[in-house]
Amino acid sequence: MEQFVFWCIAIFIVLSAFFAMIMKNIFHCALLLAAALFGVAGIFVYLGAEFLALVQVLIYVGAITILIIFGIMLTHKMMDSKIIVMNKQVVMSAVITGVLGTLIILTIYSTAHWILPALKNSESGYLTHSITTASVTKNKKVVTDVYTLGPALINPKKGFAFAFELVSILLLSVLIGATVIARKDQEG
Amino acid sequence: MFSIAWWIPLLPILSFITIVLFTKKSKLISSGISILVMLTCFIFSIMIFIRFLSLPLSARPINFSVPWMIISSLHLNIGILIDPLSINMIVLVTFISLLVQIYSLGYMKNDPRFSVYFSYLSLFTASMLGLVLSNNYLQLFIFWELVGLCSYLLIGFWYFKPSAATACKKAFVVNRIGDFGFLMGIITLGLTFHAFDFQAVHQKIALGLNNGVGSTAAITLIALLLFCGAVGKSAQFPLHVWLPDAMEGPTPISALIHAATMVAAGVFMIARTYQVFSASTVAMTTVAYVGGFTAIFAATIALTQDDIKRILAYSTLSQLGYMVLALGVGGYTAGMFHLTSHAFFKALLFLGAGSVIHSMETNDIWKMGGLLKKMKVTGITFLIAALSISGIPPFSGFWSKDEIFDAIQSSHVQGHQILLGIAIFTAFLTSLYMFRLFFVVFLGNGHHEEDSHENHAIHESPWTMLVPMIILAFMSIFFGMINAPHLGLYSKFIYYGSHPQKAPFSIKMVLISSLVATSGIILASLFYWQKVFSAKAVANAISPIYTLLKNKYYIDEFYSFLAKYFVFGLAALCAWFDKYVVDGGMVDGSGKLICAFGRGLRKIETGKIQNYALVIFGAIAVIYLIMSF
Amino acid sequence: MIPVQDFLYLAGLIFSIGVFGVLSRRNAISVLMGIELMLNAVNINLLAFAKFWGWTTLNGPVFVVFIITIAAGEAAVALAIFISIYRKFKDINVDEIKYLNH
Amino acid sequence: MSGSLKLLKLINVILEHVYKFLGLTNPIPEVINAFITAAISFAVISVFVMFLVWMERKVSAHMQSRIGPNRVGPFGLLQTLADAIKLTTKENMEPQKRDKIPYFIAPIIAFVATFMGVVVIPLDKGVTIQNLNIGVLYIIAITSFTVIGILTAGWSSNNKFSLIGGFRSAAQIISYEIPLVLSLVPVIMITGTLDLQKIVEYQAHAGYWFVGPQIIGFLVFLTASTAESNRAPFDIPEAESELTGGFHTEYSGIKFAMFFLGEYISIIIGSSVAVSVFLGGWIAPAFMNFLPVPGFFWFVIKVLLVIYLIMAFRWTFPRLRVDQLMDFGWKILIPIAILNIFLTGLWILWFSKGV
Repeated sequence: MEQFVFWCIAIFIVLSAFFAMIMKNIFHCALLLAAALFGVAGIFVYLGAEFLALVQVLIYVGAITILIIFGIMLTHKMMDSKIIVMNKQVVMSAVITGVLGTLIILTIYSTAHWILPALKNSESGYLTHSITTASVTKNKKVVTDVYTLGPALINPKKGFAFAFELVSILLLSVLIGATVIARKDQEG
Repeated sequence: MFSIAWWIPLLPILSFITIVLFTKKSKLISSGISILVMLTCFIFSIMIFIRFLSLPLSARPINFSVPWMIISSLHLNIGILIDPLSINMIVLVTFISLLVQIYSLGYMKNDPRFSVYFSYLSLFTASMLGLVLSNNYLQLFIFWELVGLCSYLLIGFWYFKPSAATACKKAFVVNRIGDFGFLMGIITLGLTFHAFDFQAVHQKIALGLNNGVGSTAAITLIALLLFCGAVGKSAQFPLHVWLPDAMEGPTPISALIHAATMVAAGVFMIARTYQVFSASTVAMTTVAYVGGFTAIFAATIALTQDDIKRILAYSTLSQLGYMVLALGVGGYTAGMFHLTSHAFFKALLFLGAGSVIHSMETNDIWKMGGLLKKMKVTGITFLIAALSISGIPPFSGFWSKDEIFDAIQSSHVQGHQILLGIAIFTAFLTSLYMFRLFFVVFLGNGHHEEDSHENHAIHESPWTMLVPMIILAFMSIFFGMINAPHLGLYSKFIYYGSHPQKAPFSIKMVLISSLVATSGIILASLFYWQKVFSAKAVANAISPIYTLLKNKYYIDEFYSFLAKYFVFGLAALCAWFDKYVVDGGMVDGSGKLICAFGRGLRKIETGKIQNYALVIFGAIAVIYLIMSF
Repeated sequence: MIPVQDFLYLAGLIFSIGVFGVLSRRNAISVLMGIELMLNAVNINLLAFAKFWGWTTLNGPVFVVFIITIAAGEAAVALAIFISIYRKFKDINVDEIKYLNH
Repeated sequence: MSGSLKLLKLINVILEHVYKFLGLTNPIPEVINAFITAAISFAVISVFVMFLVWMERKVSAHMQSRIGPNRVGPFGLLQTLADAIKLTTKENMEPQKRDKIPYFIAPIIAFVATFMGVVVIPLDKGVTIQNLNIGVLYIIAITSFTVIGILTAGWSSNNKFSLIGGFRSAAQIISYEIPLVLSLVPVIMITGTLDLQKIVEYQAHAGYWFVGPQIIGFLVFLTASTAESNRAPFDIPEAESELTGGFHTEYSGIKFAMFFLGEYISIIIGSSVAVSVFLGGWIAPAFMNFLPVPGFFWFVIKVLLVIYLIMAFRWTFPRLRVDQLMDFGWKILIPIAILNIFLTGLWILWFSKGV
């Protein structure tokens, strides 16, 4: 049952994403993208990261998609779906993407048998030592909780405080930069 | 107390900056600053001089040195060396400069670039003082070039005159030839001795001569290269051509730079680096012969010139030849003594000439005549200077020239008898051309018509011009006596080696030189005053020689020829090489090669980001494929 | 329990679709969408591996947080640029905007 | 155990019997359970919305010294029902050049997104349709979907008024989402949880409501949630005088009803969150502790009070201009909310030194 629902969601995501990449009407593409991203949030729930699932919904679906729709509306006329949407290298890129995707799937398939058990068995094994741990916790199920994720983000010793500050500066500069770029030039 | 020596070059530099930046508008303030600074420097120099006399011999010389830059093992310093030689020079330079600046107040009164003129004078004086106070070769060279620059600026002061513009360029270029040798010499010296300080280098030379470290050949090479600089700056024979042309500058400049101070820098440099020269017999001999040749060569040209300043310029050449000759034969004291006394009477001669030019507004001696009546002070001071340069006792020129004769007499240079003959004959020529000038200008009736000078009646110059001349006349009479036999104050002050060395004084030499000088005067009076003989007749009789002399031995023409066919030919060859091989083959060729590559590579630079992304992902796929097998 | 490779297959597929979009779409906004898909695939991978490490480390989720943040910033700047390009060229087709120094 | 909880339990027990009768076993009952719960919630909410519509008309009538609906049923209570029947039976008019699929799904998205927020509202102690430990974030995240519905509606109607309305609405909702979240942050900082149940319990435990210490947060939240649901004075997106009906100009019949329903549900959710977070949720006021009524009752009373307040806004304040609206959100509400967070942080540090 669990797996069935998972694959339903997965197929939903893949189809949405695929049609988002090939549809002619870009507005439909954006809606399909939103659907795909929402589905990914569902996958996050399956992965046990409810908090991140909600963040995904809030930011990707609630913000980025809307931003994209805004962009579409500001740069397109309504209902102009008669244009060519693919460039000249579409066949070539399809081939390359196909090869790449096949290779990825083959790699996963061929390595799954021996690397994944190793991962499973290494919960307390040697592999953990080679990893810089943000915040190791004995309780396996608390990761989605903001109590563990928050300190992991801002803990200056074991966490990612520096990256966190860097990202805040990045966001500030994005805020200012986007405003400056998108503002109409004050001619005169 | 001696540290005030730092201020001696610094003050004129400050005065230069002040005039250029702030007080250019006001003639009064600019000249006032400049003259006051010069007076201060003169007083400082005298103070240093007096204080130095009281120093014990063991405490001399005084050397201030501060590090300038350190390049690995090479320590370059900047500093001040106070020894009798430099004291002699700073007193002389500040004194002449002071007088010339006072004189210029009158002479340049109506010039629109009056302030600029004084700023240049300040800069020149600063450079000259820096030069004579240098304690190492590099600093010497830097100030040497600065002096050259000032000379360029001042010769070309009236740059709107084409002749002045040409003359300053000529002076600059000719000096560069000498300076090239000089710089080569300094570099060779640095490579040989790994030091630039005078004292360090000279000690090493002294040690090297004893231990056989520095080879004689190397020292000879260095000395000859250094001498190139002196040849350029002091206008010795092959590079003398710039000095007569330099007379296009204002006359006080000629007095200060091209008679008394700057041209003496070459002589000073030989004296300063005397340890190098005296370590090489070949170099000394070369110096002596070049000096002797220049002396007689210039004197013969001076006989036939018409331009009052040019006559004086060739006279300067001749006298510089004397000094170099004296140094070449080992007469260190004689050379410097003649330099100093010559500075006084030659400056006086130029100032007198300036005074005459100021009132006559011409340089041609044949347009002058009988000026003694109208310009008594000028005439008498000029006469004093002429007597002094001719070597009539007891004027100072007599003493210094006699010193040189004695030095040649007692030297060990090969063929010093010939040199002595040249020197004595030059002394005769000196008095001949000098009194030719004097008689024509001051006593002859001249060819000018009184009417043509109604507008500016010939008048005596203002007191600002006369006072310096009178002071210099005084010096021309009495300065030589300080080194009279049995007195010898100068010889006790400036000497080379460990103890004063003075050539033996010989009555025979005195008699000969006096006789020669007097006969020159008499001959000149017969030709140009009493008109017993006709100069023209003589000239016609020896027409080829006269023409040769009149045209200055065609040296300028020879140089033009050289420049035209040799230098320009070489330049054309180089230009061809540069144009077709360097530019065409290498520069353009490499460019064309790159362009061709670019044209080829441009095909894959579509500017479409997705093309690039396609290539990137394609490459990833290919690498992936390769890695998986 | 869903095996980890299922998540990886899904992520690989989404990633490939994103790459295809980036490579073949003319419209700049579509290209941006492709990039978002690729980032999401990465997020899934990170979380999948984090889960199958048994949540012994929080590196995965933390990276996901950063990626989402940066994706948001990237989208904002990209759309600002698209809008200003559109004002200039009246077009945001990637293959026609070759020169940005007009 | 309060009455309403018993009611829910009872529903569950009945459902279990039904499943047994049908011969169904796990896990299907969970799914069906979810559907049935949703259906019941939908029914309850719909009735509640009808009541709210009636209430709004009464309130506005009262504020304008009118009588309001009074013909259908007692006090006109059934007026809304009549309107609803009219709406659902109306002919479904659609623009010819609409974008078919988006036009169809837009109201569904808008409605469903809002309706999903109902899931985590704490009606009483332990009584929530599905309690999540990140409930507050859930509500915020889910309701942000509404914007997509609105934008889709505006775009697919192929009408420039709709498009501008959709634009304005989206801009407004996105802008006011920030102060909305920021105003909730101080409470989360104090309680240390995102769970709405726990937030209410914290208030019960502490003995005070957060409206006291967090009065700034409450006011900001109230303003922002009013703007979130496009209510006057923030109803720029559907400013009749400028844009006729805004993004739902081209919608009629049942589709219009869904937008309408969505708007009222968003009011309900906003008020519920305000009540849970700032007004103590199901906790009885201190002076009425003795009354033997379930917490559910107090919750509804408080929600109605807040809704009344929001309705009163509509007839009190003039509508803002679009630039004033944006300025108000970005230049006043957000700085105030950030300042509030900062002060609360200082306050927490002061009272728990060395955390």
